[in-house]
Amino acid sequence: MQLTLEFGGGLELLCDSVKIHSVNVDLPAEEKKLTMKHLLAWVRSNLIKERPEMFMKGDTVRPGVLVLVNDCDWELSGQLETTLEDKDVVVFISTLHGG
Amino acid sequence: MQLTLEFGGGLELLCDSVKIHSVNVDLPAEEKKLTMKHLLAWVRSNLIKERPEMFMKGDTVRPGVLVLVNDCDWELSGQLETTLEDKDVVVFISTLHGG
Amino acid sequence: GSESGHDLTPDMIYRYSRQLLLPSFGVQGQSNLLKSSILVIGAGGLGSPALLYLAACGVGRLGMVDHDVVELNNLHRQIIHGEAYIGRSKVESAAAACRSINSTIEIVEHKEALRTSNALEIVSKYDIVIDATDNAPSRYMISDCCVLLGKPLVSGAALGLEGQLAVYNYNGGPCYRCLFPTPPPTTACQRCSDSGVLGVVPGVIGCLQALEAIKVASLVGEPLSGRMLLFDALSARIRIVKIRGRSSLCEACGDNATVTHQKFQHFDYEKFTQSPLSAAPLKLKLL
Amino acid sequence: GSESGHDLTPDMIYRYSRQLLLPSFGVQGQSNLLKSSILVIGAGGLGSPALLYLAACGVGRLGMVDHDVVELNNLHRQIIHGEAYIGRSKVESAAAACRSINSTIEIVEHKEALRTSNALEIVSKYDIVIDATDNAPSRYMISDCCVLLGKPLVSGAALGLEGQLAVYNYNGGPCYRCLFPTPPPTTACQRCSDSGVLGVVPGVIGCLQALEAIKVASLVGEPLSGRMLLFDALSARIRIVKIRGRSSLCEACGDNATVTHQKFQHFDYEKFTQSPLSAAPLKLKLL
Ligand SMILES: [Zn+2]
Ligand SMILES: [Zn+2]
Repeated sequence: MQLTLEFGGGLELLCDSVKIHSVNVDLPAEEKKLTMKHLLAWVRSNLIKERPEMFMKGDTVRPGVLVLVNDCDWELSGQLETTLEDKDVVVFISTLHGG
Repeated sequence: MQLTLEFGGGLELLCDSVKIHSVNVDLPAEEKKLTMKHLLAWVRSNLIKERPEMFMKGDTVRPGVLVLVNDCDWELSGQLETTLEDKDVVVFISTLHGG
Repeated sequence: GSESGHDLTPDMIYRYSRQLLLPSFGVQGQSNLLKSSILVIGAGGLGSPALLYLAACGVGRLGMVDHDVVELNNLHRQIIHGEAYIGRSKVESAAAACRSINSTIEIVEHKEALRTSNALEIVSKYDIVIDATDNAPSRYMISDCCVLLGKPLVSGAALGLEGQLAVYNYNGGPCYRCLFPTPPPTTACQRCSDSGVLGVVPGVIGCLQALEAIKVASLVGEPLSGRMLLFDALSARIRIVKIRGRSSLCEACGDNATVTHQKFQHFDYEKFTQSPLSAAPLKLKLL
Repeated sequence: GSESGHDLTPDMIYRYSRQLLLPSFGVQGQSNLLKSSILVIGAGGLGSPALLYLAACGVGRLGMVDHDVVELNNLHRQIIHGEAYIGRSKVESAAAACRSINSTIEIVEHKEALRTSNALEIVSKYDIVIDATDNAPSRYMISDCCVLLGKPLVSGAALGLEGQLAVYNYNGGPCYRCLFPTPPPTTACQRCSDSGVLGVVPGVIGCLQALEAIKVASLVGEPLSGRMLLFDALSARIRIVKIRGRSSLCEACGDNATVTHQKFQHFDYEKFTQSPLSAAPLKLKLL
């Protein structure tokens, strides 16, 4: 499944400072759909190069990270249970405090 | 065919000051596709309430109006010959000179 | 005068004429603005453009809070301050700049740090709050204070080459804690003073904060509530995304909220976020 | 000094420290900026924030062109000017403001209207041009001049509650005439002075113009070339759209371009656009 993953607010530093990743993620064995839960595990294994604790806590993202699926907060689509479709755009962004 | 039409840069004044129009445009009789040429004629008949010369000149838009189909200049998709698809977003925007 | 249906003096009509001419703003929008009061917390990178535009456009009463003094390394982004004010209070400097562009509005100087002990009293005097601070504990404290007092909050942030903007606690929308119930780990909370920022990035966000506050104050347009603006200066990309609504489980604004006036005044936001309200001095080692 | 690999003095290192700290900007970006020269045409609504941020961030030489004087009805949006400068030259006022925030850069005052007779000479002295004017003939004249001299052009516009932004004539991208080969009818060319503008709207666009100029000057990031930003303040919506590339048929930059240095100096842009270079006085009838 073709997905665009974007990292911002400093999270790109965890993946070689690259903000936009065009990726191909296979469906997990014996599953019919790809969920955010699976994608997070995939991102942690395949894209995060350092300090994974700055990206995840337990099986979800760490506090202060917003997850957007097609420009919409994943809280509105079921968080970890959100089902992804081909060509979806998923954004992971860390909230900023500077001024 | 379901389309979203947006007017900006003052062009909304020609359609009752409404910027965003969700419309249903039927395919022209004996045609298999809807082109921008057809849509312009449809807009002129159905949405433009006053001063049509501020929107069109001849069979195209007047000078100073940008046309964007799905956030892309229609010059890149064939101008009047651009074929529209269901759920496309077409923006008509007048260039501004103020400062 | 009252016989003409508005309260604008001839001087005001002349000064604000370009705004009065706007059909979607006009006399009503300007009158609302002149009757409103806005508090800007932080007279730094975000506060500089926000304060200048709010003073210029005719907000009736404009308050500013900051305890810092102007330093040379602020000037690359804090355009409200000039070299002549280095070493002097940021609030004094900002107030002088605002008065020089509009002597007809009321400008209120709060030369102190915003703390749980004074926040309720200061914020209660204004209709709308702009969070232009630079640290996590202030952001939680200001949001909680705005929820307690029912004030709309225009929150902006900028760091490096990115910026973020949202309007909280407005018209049934979420508060800052609805979005971020748990503070991020300390290591994720970088400040401009530690990590750097391109000067014009807070400039863009600060202008947009002024705009959102003007919309709320004048009752014109659709404020950025339930939405968030994400700005990436490097690639010139801006996303406006839909965020969650008010959470019934929110500690501050939910059905069983635990934040009360009483608790607020004794809450330790530095401990809660494990992060200080004031920045440590910069150690810049260049080559 | 040269042994440390950069040309920054200790004062500069301190002043620009927050920009030097940025990995994607850093010493190289700041050095490029300090060596660059930028011309801002128009010290009004767009020029105000653009000039302040360009002066603050450390552009080496900053030029400004305007022949107008400051009026009270400018002050709601032209935040670089104070009440004390009413009746005086906008360029003098803007230059004083820029010097007060950064006395270490070179500031050049061009207290005259930009015309075909002086444009080539003035523009040739700068690396990058910002169009912060308010009328159609100036926009065509400035674009043609930039094409003739090979200068990147950061073009912004604001009216009412909307704004637009693009970088022209940059890196093989289109010029203003590629997009708008034929001027619009006069009735479509409204100015802020006729139609009004909410003060902070040119504020947002002017900041973004400064940002794009900084990116071009410092060789950092992707400038907004071949793209256009469309800003709708009322609904808080921003679109960044893809626009056409350079047109081979363009009169200014195409394969058989007809605009030459010689022709430019005698071209009548007011006649071409059927619109004057200077605004007529406002007739405001309120109620
Ligand atoms: Zn809440
Ligand atoms: Zn061209």
